[in-house]
Amino acid sequence: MESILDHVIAKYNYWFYVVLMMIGFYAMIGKRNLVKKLLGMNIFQTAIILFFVSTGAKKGGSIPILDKYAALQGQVDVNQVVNPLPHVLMLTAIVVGVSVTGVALAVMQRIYRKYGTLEEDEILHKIENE
Amino acid sequence: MTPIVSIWPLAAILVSLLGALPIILADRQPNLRESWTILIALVKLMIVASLLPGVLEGNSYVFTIAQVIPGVPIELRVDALGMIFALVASSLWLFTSIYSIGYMRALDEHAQTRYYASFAVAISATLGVAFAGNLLTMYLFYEMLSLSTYPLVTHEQNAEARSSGRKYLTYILGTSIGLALPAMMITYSVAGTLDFTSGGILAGKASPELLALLVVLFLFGFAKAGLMPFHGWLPAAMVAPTPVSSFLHGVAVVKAGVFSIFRIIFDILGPETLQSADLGSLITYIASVTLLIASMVALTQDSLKRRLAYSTIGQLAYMVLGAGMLSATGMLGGVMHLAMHAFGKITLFFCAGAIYVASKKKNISQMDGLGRRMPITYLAFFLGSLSIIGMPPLGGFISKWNLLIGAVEGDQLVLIVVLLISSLLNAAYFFPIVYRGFFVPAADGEGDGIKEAPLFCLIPLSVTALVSLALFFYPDTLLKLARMAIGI
Amino acid sequence: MKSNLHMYVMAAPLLTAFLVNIFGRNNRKVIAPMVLGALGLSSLLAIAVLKRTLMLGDLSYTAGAWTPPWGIELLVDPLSALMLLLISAVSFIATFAALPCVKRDLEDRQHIFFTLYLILIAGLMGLVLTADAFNLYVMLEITSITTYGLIALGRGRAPLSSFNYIIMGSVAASFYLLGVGYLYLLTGTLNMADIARYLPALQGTAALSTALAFILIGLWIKMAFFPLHGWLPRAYTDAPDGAGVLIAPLMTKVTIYLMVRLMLTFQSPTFPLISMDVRTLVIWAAAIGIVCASSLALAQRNLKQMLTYIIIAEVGYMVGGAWLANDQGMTGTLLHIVNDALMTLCLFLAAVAIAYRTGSLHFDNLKGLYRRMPWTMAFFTIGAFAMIGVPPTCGFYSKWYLLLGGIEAGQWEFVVALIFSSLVNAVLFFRIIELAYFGSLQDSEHHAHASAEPQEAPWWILSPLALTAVLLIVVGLSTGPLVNNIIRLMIPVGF
Amino acid sequence: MRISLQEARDRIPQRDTILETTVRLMVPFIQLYGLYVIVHGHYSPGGGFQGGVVLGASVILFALAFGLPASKHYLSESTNIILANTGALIYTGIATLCALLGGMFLDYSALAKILPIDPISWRSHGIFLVEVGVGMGVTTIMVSIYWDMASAGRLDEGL
Repeated sequence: MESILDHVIAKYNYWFYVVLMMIGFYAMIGKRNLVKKLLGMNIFQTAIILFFVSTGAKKGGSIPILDKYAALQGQVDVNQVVNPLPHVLMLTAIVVGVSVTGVALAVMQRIYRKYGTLEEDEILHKIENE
Repeated sequence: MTPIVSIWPLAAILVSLLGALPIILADRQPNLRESWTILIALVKLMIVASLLPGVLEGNSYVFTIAQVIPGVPIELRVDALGMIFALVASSLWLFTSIYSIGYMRALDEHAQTRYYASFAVAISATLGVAFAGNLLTMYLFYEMLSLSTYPLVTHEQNAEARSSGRKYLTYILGTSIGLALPAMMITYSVAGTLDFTSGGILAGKASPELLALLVVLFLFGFAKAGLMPFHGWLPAAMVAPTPVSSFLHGVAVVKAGVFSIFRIIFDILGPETLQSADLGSLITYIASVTLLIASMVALTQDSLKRRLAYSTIGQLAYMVLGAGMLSATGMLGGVMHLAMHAFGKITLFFCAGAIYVASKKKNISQMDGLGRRMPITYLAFFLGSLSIIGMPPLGGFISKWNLLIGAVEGDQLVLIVVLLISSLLNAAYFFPIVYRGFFVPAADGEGDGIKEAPLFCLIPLSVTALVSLALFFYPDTLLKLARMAIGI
Repeated sequence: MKSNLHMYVMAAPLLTAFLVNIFGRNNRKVIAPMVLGALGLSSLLAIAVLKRTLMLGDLSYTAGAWTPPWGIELLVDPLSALMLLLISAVSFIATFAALPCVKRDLEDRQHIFFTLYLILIAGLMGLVLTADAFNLYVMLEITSITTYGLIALGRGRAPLSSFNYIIMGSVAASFYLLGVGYLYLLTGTLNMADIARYLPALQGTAALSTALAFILIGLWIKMAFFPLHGWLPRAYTDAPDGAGVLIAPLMTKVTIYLMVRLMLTFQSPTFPLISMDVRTLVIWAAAIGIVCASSLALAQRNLKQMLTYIIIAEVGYMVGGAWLANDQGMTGTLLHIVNDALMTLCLFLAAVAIAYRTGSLHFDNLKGLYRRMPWTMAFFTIGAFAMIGVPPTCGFYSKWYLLLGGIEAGQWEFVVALIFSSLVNAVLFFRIIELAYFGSLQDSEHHAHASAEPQEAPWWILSPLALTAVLLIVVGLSTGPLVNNIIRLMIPVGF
Repeated sequence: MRISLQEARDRIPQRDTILETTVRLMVPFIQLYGLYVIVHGHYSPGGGFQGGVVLGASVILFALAFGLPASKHYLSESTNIILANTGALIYTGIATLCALLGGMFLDYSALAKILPIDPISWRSHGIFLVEVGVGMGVTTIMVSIYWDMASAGRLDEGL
């Protein structure tokens, strides 16, 4: 029991993302309101982004903005700098996430204008009655 | 056998396939359209006939169309067996075309352009089956034949045609995709090739159990051969116009099925391989059952065309039976019967059509006394039925004789009995028709004003009847081809 | 080998996308020549790329001249060149039909439609070219986002279908991203070839299995592999006609290509990616998927919806074929990607042509179509034969390889499923052919002349349909060269 | 539909002088900051995305205070979309230009053939050019999304 707890505490950040991810996943699958689904999707994506970003982290690492000349002379200790690659990648992923959210919102607006509601059950009910 | 690369086999197939185009384009000019049909049929027959001398000398003509699968190109090869089928099909197509003109015009059928075009495609596919150089190519043309005959079978476009069309496709496509295709795949994965090779490609490669499985899959997979229980499509398909029934369901389609089974037995599985696995009896028993049941069912049919259909099922089983004997004489009889039955049966169908055109009668019970009004038709019918029954002096005798000899040589008592009973049954379901026609007087006032069918109908049926007769006296070429086909 | 050729293939639609939006908003007439010009150019260049890869071998390429594994590598081998050609050719052909449909359905939004349309095409090409796992994610999302937009432009309940697709697509992309994240943690690189180098050392670790599982599930959702297919039928049915002809033939097929590409890259003699248990499981899933999707297709009463279920069944074909993990199965899958794209294109074009004239694709509406639209129905019939797998159309040959693969691997459930699906396809299509051929039997006498006037679809739709139908046969007959010269080259020895 | 600025501003039922004044003071600085982030993107933290978002936020802020029609007076919808496409076009166009000039896609050193600065500097300046394109794109898209959402897709009233 203790060992599992140790495990959790040692990698608490990952557990945190897993919990976050599950919340998002639940909202996406379990909720019947389209806005909540979209929120769930955003939470899900955020969890993954956080996961990625934390993979670049190092204990005691500083920001990866280097002095050009110092870097060229090899005076930079790589261990002192966090890995910037995941951050850069996640920048792209964030943009992708924003785009998806934007499209989803626009689509949702069309749904709302057509059916006057964003509750999935009511929409389906209205479609059936058409 | 020296293979000669030649484009003529392809030309023979393409001439009618491309010929469908001018037929479609001449939609509004019936005379032009039908002239095209006859012209194409003539050209086709000439091309096929021009290949005959070479084949008789022992050559084979080869043409590769496309490389599709390693070791299995789409390839045409003209050999003796294919030549028999091609000759029969292309010469009978000519007669059928002439007959169609008379029949279709006399009945003023609709959508005649579609009819002629589909016919042209169907005959291409038939020749493709005949000239196929390997199993894949044969399967290709076999499927093409199934699909191109669908519009012909359902020509009437009424509810009956629709249900028959459904039945037709269910049986034919269902078996070819569900049984023949897997059998072909298994053969390929075992043998690594699908080329038709005299003596088979599976010798020593397959266990007897696998062979038995393949035999069953192939026999029923090519359901055009009408082996029971996959025969139901044939009587159903009789809703088609009579020229279609006569040519496709007396000659091209059903013979394509039997021909495929011949190819499988002779060139894929191999008679010797089958012999060693003792599978000949399996084939002959399946065939015998079909033979007897079909003949008995034929007795009960009142519709003339349906009776002929069941007769066809029975006769097809004869051919499979011959091949299944796996002895030289038996196989010879089977191959010969393919040609003899074609001429005989097409005569009978032509006559049925002529009777329908002249009197609008479909049922035998209504045909009392018709023979006196239509003597030529009934005479031809008589000759045709003699040939099917297997009586001299008609072609059918030669093939049935060989079948019987084959059974005797093989000491297969059961088969001898089956053959004899079935010949009796044949006679029993044909002679009453002729008898009614000539000797039972028509009811009062019935049949007045009925005279012979138009000349376009009458000439083809007389010619085919005479050919049946001639084949008894001059069977040499055919016999030689058949001997070459089974390799003796 | 340094060459910019394949970049231009992708750049042409991408640049044109923005130009269309800028210039097309005021002058509708420029849209058609611009789109067709760009895609035509792409197709020509793709042919050149294919030729060059066949002569000179793989072309490796790094965007911005950053060397891999740090820079984004784009890799063109004969297979991706073939896919590039397939995408550009299919989209070029589809565009002809899309133009009149969009003109009618989305009169004042044509420029928006074609911007999305072209970006989607560029994204698909990017998917095929990239050799970088993260870049692949970005491309995947570019194609998905544009597809969401295109589908949402449809009528009726399209926005809702699009929204469901957004949710499912995002879950899929997130799963994929998560898997890539795991792989990055394990190997420290994102270049696929580079990842493959580290994999043998990681064999059997739970983390690696998790990573691969996440990636595969992500891709499976995107390709609508059977139990994960829920979003596809409605989304593809409700998409506007102009978008359907592009999305239906290409989206699932390219995703399957990605799965195959990953499998081919990661698989090596020292690292058997496909363990026996998982393999059997996936093939069973594929077989069940094929059977279920085919059966569901039987229940549909709308042509387009029926086709979408057939697409799902075909996905089962290809996933199963790839996981057979033998030469024949893989060949069958790759060949089927090409063939299925063409077959689906042909059938969707025919569906669009029918919808253009009759307004609906409900089965009741198809009665007597052979009389009214003889050419359209003739080409539809060829497409149907290809789907059933009748030789010499191309559908037969890929099915041949798949069946052979199944037989060789001893996975009989897959063989049975394939044959079952062929039979069901025959039933499905002959049901339609029958309807179109017989018309309604009762009133055929009265209306025979009223409806006898042929009302063919416009040339813009009919000619690409004719071309595709011819292609189905041509590709079928050139299966041998295609397999021997391109596909077989790409399957490593001992696969 | 273009309306005069006065008309647009009259549509807002309650005008808040404090809010308007604050926003009027802040917006120029925000925009300046956004531009700064964009033009410094190629050699320090920042760049097109971040700067674009800041620029976009300035317009959104303006729209919040003065009403959506007022913001559309300064940046009409079609201009906005054309700018968005131009931004994307700058990015892809420069990338393609590099390829056409004999380099690789996005290989800015190839641009040395147009303006003979040394290739290393061109790499830096190339990124700058691209960042400008990205900035344009992001700004306009942010604004576009806001307009769309705030007006329920009708693009007139707004929050």
